Amino acid sequence: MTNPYIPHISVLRKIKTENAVNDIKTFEVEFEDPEVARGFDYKPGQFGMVSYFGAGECPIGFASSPMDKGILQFTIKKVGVVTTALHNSLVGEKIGVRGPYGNGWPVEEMEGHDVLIVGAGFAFTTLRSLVKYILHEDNRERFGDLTVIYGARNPGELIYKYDLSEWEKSNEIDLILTVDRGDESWTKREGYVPTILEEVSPSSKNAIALICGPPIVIRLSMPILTKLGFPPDKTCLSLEMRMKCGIGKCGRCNVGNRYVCQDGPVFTMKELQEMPKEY
Amino acid sequence: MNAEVKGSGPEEETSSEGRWEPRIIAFLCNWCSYAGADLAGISRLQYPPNIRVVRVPCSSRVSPYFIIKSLQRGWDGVLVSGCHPGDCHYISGNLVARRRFAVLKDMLEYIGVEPGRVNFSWVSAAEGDKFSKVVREVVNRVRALGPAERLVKVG
Amino acid sequence: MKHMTIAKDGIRDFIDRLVKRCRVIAPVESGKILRFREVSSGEEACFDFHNTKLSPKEILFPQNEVLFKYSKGRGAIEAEAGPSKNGEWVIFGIRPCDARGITLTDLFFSSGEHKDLLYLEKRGRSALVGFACIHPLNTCFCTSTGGNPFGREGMDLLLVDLGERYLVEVLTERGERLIEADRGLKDASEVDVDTANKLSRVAEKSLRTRLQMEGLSEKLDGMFEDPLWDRVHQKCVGCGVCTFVCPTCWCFDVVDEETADSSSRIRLWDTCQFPLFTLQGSGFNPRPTGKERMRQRVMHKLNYFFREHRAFACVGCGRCVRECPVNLDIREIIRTIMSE
Amino acid sequence: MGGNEEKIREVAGRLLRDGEVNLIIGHERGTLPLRSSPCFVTDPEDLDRLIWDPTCDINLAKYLHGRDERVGILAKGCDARSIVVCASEGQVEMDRVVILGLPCHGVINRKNIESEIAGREILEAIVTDEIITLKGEGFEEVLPTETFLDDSCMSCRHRTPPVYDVLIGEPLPEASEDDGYAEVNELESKSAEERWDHFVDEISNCIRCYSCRDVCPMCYCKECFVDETMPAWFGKTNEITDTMIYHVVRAIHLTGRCVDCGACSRACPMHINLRALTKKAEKIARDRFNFEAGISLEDTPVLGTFKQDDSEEFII
Repeated sequence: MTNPYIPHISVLRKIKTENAVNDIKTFEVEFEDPEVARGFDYKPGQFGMVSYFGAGECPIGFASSPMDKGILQFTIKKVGVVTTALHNSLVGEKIGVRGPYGNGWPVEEMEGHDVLIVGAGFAFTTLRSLVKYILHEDNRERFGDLTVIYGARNPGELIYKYDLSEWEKSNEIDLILTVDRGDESWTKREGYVPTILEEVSPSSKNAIALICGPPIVIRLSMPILTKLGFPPDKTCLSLEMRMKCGIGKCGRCNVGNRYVCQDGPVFTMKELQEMPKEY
Repeated sequence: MNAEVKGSGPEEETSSEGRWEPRIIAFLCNWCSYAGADLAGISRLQYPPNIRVVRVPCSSRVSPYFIIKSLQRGWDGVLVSGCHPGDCHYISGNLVARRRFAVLKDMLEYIGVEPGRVNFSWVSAAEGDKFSKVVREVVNRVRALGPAERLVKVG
Repeated sequence: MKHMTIAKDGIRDFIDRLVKRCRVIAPVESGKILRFREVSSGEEACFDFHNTKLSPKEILFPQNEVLFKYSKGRGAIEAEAGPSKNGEWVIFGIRPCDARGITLTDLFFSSGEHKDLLYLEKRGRSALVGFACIHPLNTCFCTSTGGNPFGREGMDLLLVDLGERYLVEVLTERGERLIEADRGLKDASEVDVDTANKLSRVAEKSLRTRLQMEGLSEKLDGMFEDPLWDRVHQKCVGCGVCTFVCPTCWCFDVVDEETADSSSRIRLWDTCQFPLFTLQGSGFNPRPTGKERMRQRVMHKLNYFFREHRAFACVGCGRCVRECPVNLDIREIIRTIMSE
Repeated sequence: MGGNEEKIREVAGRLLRDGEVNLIIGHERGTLPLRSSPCFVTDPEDLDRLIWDPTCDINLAKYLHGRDERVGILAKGCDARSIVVCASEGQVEMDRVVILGLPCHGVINRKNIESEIAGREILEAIVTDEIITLKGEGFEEVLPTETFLDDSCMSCRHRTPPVYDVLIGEPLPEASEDDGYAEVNELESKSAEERWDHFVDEISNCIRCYSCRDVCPMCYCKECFVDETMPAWFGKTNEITDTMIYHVVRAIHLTGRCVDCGACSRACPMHINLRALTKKAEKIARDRFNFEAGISLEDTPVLGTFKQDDSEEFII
């Protein structure tokens, strides 16, 4: 019966810059106490509260896949007080992590289905965790075809380039990359994620769609997914809200009577249609 | 950003004879007072070592928040020094600052911060000796007041 | 149900005896208002009041509270939680609406997968000794929210002012333990109990505000986009008075604070009425104006919380009505909603 | 003041019907005794909600910030002066505002009235310029309005708004010679130690609800200095130095801007006398810069400008 607000002390092992503008970095952390590390299991799509002592705490989705034992990664964009303090920190510094919180992507319901993943810009972190989870050899055959459409403003803004190049070679995954505006080195598709989604028009038969990105991408992609025949209860979305406790007590992340930190962050379109438009 | 996050108040320091030594933060305007301080150094003028200098582009760069936060963080005294009216590199920086400091000083003393905690001076680049005299006077004033308690955040 | 009586002029000695065994918290004068503070003797407590400015929520859920301390080098958590004033507490002189507010707060902080142990630990060692409301205020509407001027919910002892004596109703063993072997109390007679019941009925009838709140939550289900919210929020200036004085508001902010001698993560009262409450790092704010924030306060208390716990997060104490600087009256809002 | 209510409704009605304004901001009867509440009228039918009596103690200038409608606003002397200061700081466009000036005898201080009635609950109150009639459980009392006016009104020098478009009612002579600085002078005569103890005692009850900031027409910053996080200048706890600093810095920000309408002290739920600070800020503006806020639209904000001969006796 410990105080739920106390984080586990963790050490920053690796810090990798993910984009050209250098405001997105992936932080790999290791729990100081091996006991905690062993007991810390999470699902793709869940999040943890990351603390930089002196600056505060913020909710960050797990970017690593639960299958890579002993590796815990957060991909963080430099936006506010805590994220800026994290971006200024060095390898070896100690931070705090607590969790896992939230429901995560509906991995069980996805089994036996084809999977369509649509990601845009920086919001690809927990989707990457999901893709790596599905591609892992212990899980792959439990899922049907895996189609991933991922886009960003320009090639420099695509994150996890090392994973993307690997996935492109693999035949276990149909990866479609796009950028709003290419540059001379860019040879692949150009266009907004919703347009490319319409172009590719993946089949919705026995398929589940998972989407995460800035509000504009969501608003434009939803009608397309419906047109492609994805029913609302088979379309999942991860919401982003301001959070301070992560455990449903500080009262700020609610949409209607649902707390995004506890009942979410992943909701199906069907649930979202019944919730007030306040997200 | 991290400097701010790690920023802390002055460490306790006592002089050789174990006497309490006031810690004073001094915001010196780069064009006049900071140069005046340099001149005092070059001319080997002695003045008490109790001040820690923060160089600012102009005395009008010093906002009430700098001064009040310093007091809250435990500095025993604050000195803000700028160019004499008319010398300001930015023409009217010190003139605008003068009003701001007047209001700040009146209000802080009104709520009970002892007069002498917060001090303002004009020191030009050529006034090395005035700078050392000002510092000596401020240090004596603050030493007479003793360690700061009001507005100091503890616990 | 055991009934005792205690002489009115013996109440301060009773507190003196209690103070020897546990920490007594009672309404005391603080500036020009009454607040709950720890008292060292019965003398300090003040008993002639309708209700205190702030409910005793501020004792169990203080305005700022240390969640934990960490080392200066920022590498280790030092203390489990801030130094909690341990020992048994007696919150003396609490009104039935505030006691009911505390039971609702207990319900919230112990619900869900993650319990708030800081609050629950303090609540676990707190006894509530209440005063029944003989003269409810014009702004009180406890009966409309399921409460009562003589409500016993959450109470360990309930004192009813019979004139020169208090009837002491013992409601729990913790209440029993507070008065066991206390010579100051005598057994109550049947007459005393009847007088108290008569007073209870009189008090209940004297409540002027009768709000129809039956079906209010169901009505609010469909009213999220109703134009009423545009009208209702206009006079609200977005300050935090209504939520900070409310016994059933428990939202909080979490910040790190470092002073010369301690670094700690603390939590502070927060309110859905402030713009920062839901402002995101990207600059997007799901509740950008006063309309959404006013709607959130009303919907949470009268719909969202009700759908989860089948009780309103409002005990009808009337503080938000009395203290709002622009006289925005939640009773009017409830009447407007019910009449839509 | 009662006589003017019909005139107010008539003038406001004409402005609305002619389309000169599409919103009237005024006062309406509150739901509690002694209380009024802000009222927003767009439909001429609702005009009879408008009232005007000594309970109309809210500074309506606060509601002009960020409005894009053309507004007709009922303004007492202090409200009008607040509008002038806001306009001189670019927050209100005067061509979108019609000021309905209301000569004012002063508004009541309900906290003083309630403490006079000492614990008995007031169920009904009728307030006129002369008397306050209070009715409650088994008592009825009549109090002279004069003695229970708000402190700000006791020393008011602008009973008639200095700036207005339409004046409703006869201009009132500037009655009071008392400049209202009695309490500030008395505090100034004390030692720093006594003043510090006085303010610590007073401010320690503050619960940081910010109603003083949120009812004040001079506080319109998008992000208040207490809410800043990069850097976070001061803590947001109700620890004594954080709270003292919040109130002191807010008072500093009011120098040469505060018109002493008293709305902050009236709004404070913890009955803190905030006027002791705001009146000092006003006094500094008068003593040091010979400036009175909200008198003319051409004034430039006091701390935004300077004079060569500004006082500098405090500079070493």
